[in-house]
Amino acid sequence: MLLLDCVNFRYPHKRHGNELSPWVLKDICFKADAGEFVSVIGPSGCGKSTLLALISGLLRPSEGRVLVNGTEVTGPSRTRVMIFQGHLVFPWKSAVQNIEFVLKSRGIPRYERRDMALDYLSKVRLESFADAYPHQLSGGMQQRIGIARALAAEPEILLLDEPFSSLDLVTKCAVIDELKEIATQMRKTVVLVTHNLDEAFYIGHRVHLMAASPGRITTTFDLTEGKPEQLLALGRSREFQDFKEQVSTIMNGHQEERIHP
Amino acid sequence: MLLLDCVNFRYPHKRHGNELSPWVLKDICFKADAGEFVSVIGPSGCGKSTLLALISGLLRPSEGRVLVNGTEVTGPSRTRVMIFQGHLVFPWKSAVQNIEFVLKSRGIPRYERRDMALDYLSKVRLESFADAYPHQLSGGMQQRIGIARALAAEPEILLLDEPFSSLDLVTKCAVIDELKEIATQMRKTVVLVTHNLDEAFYIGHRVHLMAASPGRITTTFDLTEGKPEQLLALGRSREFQDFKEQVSTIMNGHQEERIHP
Amino acid sequence: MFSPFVIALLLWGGLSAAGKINPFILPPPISVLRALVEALASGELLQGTISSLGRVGTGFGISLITAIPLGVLVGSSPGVRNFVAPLLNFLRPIPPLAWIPLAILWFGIGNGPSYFLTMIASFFPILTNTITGVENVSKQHLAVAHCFQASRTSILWDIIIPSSLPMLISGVRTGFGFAWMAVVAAEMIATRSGLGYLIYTSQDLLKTDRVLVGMLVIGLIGMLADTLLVWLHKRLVHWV
Amino acid sequence: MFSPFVIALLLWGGLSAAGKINPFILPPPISVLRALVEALASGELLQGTISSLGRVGTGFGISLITAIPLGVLVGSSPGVRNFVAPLLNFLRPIPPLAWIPLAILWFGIGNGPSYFLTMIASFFPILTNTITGVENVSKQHLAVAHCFQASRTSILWDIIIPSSLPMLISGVRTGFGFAWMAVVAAEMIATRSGLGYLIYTSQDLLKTDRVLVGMLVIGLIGMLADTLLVWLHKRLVHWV
Amino acid sequence: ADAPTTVRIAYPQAGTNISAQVGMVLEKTDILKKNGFAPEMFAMSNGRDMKLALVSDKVDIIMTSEANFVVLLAEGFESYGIASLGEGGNMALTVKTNSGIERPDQLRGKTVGTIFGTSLHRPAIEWTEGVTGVKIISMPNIGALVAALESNKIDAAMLWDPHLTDGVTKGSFRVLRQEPLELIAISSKKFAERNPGALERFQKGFKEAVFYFVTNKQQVNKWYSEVSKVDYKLIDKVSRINRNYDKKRLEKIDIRISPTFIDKMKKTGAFLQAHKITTKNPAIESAVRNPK
Ligand SMILES: Nc1ncnc2c1ncn2[C@@H]1O[C@H](COP(=O)(O)OP(=O)(O)OP(=O)(O)O)[C@@H](O)[C@H]1O
Ligand SMILES: Nc1ncnc2c1ncn2[C@@H]1O[C@H](COP(=O)(O)OP(=O)(O)OP(=O)(O)O)[C@@H](O)[C@H]1O
Ligand SMILES: [Mg+2]
Ligand SMILES: [Mg+2]
Repeated sequence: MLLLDCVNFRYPHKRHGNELSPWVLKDICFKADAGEFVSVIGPSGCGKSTLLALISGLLRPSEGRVLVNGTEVTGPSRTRVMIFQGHLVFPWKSAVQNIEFVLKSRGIPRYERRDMALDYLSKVRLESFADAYPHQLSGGMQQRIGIARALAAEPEILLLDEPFSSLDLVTKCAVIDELKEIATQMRKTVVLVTHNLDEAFYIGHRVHLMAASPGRITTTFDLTEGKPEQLLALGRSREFQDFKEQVSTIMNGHQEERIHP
Repeated sequence: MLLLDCVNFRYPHKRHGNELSPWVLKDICFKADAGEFVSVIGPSGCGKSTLLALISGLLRPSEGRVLVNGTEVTGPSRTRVMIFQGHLVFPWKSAVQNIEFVLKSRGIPRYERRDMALDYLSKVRLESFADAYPHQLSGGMQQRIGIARALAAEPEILLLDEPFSSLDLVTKCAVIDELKEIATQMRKTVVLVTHNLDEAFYIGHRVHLMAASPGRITTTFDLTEGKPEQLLALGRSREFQDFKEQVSTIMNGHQEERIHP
Repeated sequence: MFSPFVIALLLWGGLSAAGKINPFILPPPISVLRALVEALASGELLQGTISSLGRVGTGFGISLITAIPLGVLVGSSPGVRNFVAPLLNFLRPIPPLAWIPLAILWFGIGNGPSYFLTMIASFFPILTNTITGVENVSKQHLAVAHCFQASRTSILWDIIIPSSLPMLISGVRTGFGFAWMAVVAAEMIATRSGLGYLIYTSQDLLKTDRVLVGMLVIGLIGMLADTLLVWLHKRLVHWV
Repeated sequence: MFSPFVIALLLWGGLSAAGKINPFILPPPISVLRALVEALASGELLQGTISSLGRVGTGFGISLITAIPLGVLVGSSPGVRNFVAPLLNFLRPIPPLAWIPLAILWFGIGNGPSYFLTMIASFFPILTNTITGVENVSKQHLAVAHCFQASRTSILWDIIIPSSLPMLISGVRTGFGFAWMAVVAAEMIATRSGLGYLIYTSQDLLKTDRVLVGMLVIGLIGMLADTLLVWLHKRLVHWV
Repeated sequence: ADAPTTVRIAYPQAGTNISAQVGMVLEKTDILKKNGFAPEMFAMSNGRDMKLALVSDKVDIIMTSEANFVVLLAEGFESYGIASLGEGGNMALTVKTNSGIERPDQLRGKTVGTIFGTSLHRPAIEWTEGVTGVKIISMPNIGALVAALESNKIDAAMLWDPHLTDGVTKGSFRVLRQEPLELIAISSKKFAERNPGALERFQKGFKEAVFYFVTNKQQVNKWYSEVSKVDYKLIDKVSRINRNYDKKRLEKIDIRISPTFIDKMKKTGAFLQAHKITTKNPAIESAVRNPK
């Protein structure tokens, strides 16, 4: 179980003298059980990636705590793994080597790695590009390596930072369904950051809407009902239309608030 | 006027001996007048980014020609400018310096640059982060620097490679409206590559749908009618629903075709 | 911060006192200190340091203003590389000693050969690193610059130099070290001042304490210069 | 590809024939050729090359296996850096000549000091570049590795080494050049073979043609090694 | 009066007695000026660089030890021996005081250090000729030689003054065999041809300089001591071996290259050739231009 207990965060200042940097996240509290999927949406720069970095342990909260199954997160762990915004695949490793790297960390013996890695690549439909290097691949393909790499870690908590932003609809649907299936079967907790309301709605059991400066959660939607079976069918869902309109009204409100506080 | 005259393209092979690399683009023909907006959609890896690189002049067609106002494109030019997938802002330059770099290329004198650059940054709502370096900014903020940078070149043809993929709905709407206004006023040609059907539909006068292996245009939608005034209102548009369903049917068809040819 | 020095000093002092170190080869710290005080008092050390600094500074300065532009040129143009690289690779390992006759012929005796030899010594690390740095500039960033039709000078100053800065500074650090190494060989040729002069004459005259004084000052200058360059690196390459 | 050599050769030959070059300093190509043939025929050149190769190879090899690990350690741990960097920066500019007595004390006479001096000369370029390379590994890629809880060895081999490879190889190229430079100083110590020995004895005896033969062979070996390293670089760093 | 003749003179700045002092006299007094010269003095470090400067025509006259003259002639550089400075001290085959070795022939199977290419080269080989298994090795400089001897890496070393006398006085080294090191002034033939009559004038001035030196010993030795940091008393002690050191009158100063000196150089020439160190055994006698 993942629990954020009133987390505040500011980046340590580097350059502007002793003036303190502003709060990037303020009073973030939420929890997610095993098997639960949480979506996070919010304006660009509101602190979503920072939030995921806090959960992953790559950053430590300035105040408050991040707890996983009751113990405080003090550093990164393979049980909480991230799909990074901007992919961050290793350019010196081929697609399959990028995955093998993770398998090695998991202690999988060398001779098993390639086959396993190919298996993960096939989940994102990249098996035929296994030996291509990232610079020979398209943006979406690189992003899919990032997805396969995270899956290969077999984490308990999957942190997804805009993981489908460079994927076309069809590929995305396939990858999302794959992901949902794995996560549901293994009772993984998923935290998804996205700008795409379709994705947020379709995947999240709960959707947190954030506002910026400081980054905070303003509204939470509970969405356990009224979901279509397919992402593509979302357009016909009444609930989704409601959700969408609510979200845009609130976000526009935040926006106004910033301009005329 | 932009004209692609039966363009074929393959990447020069580097590593696999003398075996020829596969065709990435095959028989690409289309044209766009000044002031016209063209959207390109298609599966990940089908060659959309490659297509834009060909138009920009960063790549040269293996066969066929790219013509702008009747003269062949033989290299990059400030009149055809790209917003790159993956942003590619210069990490060693602050937001405003990234823009100033382009202004310098345009020959704007030094003392005018900062003010002009701030102006472009304000179009993407980043004026308050002018002196921040990319590594201090969020993904969406970096993407917006990329957009401002392209606008600063004041090109005739704007090539946009998934330019809004990391932006939230509200920011995106604002930026798109800004962009549309500038482009319409100055009669710029816009070629937009995106995976987001909303964007493709809302912006494009025409939408080209591509298929992969080899990358080719399979369907073209003409969309000069039935567009709502606002991106957010798209959900209520009958035409958009039709478009969306058509696209997914066709794309699914392509997909099937690849699996059972 | 200076603990390895403290350890070395204690070891040296202790072993010397115990008579375990031959004073001809490594005199005890106290006699080095005495030699240092004497050399300081007579003004000889200060003057020697200034002379050597002048020679190293000139040679190293010439290196900087020739190796960096040449490196950028070679690194960014395969044509130039294919033309000059073999020659440069040929010249790189030629030892300073082998250059001495040509240095005398071309630059006479006096400071000329010193400038030349310190220059030669610092030239290649700077050159090699600059070339590698320039060759490794991100192709994608270059594509962006071309897309915006940036001028050649702008590409140089706004893309190539900042991208290759870490490598460049690393080369400069190594180069500066080698310029000091070379100054001893250089100051054998018809000079009568400088730390190199101090070292090799003292060695010839078996004044090992004075040799160590010279080494000490050279080491300190090297450390100082390096601190400066590291600081510069931190200032200039703040984005990583 | 070899055109600068051709130009240099023509210039040299032409000026020599016209009597414009002092033959004691730069004898005409033909006498260098004659000296080369003689040195080849007597077997002296081959044997000298082998001796020097052995010395340079050993010293340079020791450098490689010490400087790279040390560089990685210093570059990745600020604690280690703060501890050893001052000492390293202090030692970097100390000239080989100043090391000679200590080299004799520690390594006796024979090949020991040669290994030590060629090692010292190639150590610092490799070290400095390795440190800089490691320090400049992308923080983001490291974050990814930490996120996946990669082991320290995996981070080393899968992230740090590939990322810093261009800088590392650049340092190795410079270091190899300097190892050859140092071999002349090194072969003054109690050896009677080697290209350095050939150069400095011939220089004392004003046999400049033989000096040039030595330089030629050293230059060629340097070129060859560099070609190899560039090829290696291209093979290993294929992703940029 | 005629314009003064420019003459460029190189002398060893430290490490070689007599040459250094006479060089400093030439530099600091107006003796050469009075003889119609405009001198430029270059204090250089070793014989190799002085030879290089001479053959590059950067200097006209060098003051060095006999072996360098032989090498210059052997390699065909046209030059004249124009004056002898007399003995610059001794060179000696030495061992550590506590070594059991008493005579050179006990060096069987031992290692002897010298410096190839200098005047220490020939005696090292000559004095151990016939000793079986003796190994002669070269070192870069005296500092290295002493370091090797002191740390017992070699069994014997060729040393010259002032370290020789210094070490013997201090009780560190013991001499097995020694002979004086003789110093010579060499002029390039070019200089002589460019300036007819200049050699004679130079020789006259040179003699006066030696005289100045030996009659102002204290002052000159102090100059040298300041530059070299060698103890003044040691310099005086080592210099005493020089034949001119106690002369009181100018006419008694002897700067002629004596037949014995010529013989010694001939021997060196033959020796170097015999050991394939040089290719030619040069004609020494015809290259000597003694003062009239
Ligand atoms: N430098 C390269 N060398 C070889 N092949 C390449 C290179 N760059 C791209 N490709 C190949 O060309 C094809 C098209 O790539 P491109 O980047 O144009 O796709 P895309 O349509 O933009 O995809 P995405 O939506 O994922 O960005 C891909 O299959 C890719 O593997
Ligand atoms: N290393 C850093 N140092 C200082 N400030 C930073 C740093 N990284 C991010 N920030 C700031 O923190 C805020 C939140 O950044 P974050 O990347 O978490 O946003 P985000 O919600 O992920 O945005 P996006 O949707 O654009 O990716 C931004 O205002 C950004 O300027
Ligand atoms: Mg983000
Ligand atoms: Mg693309």
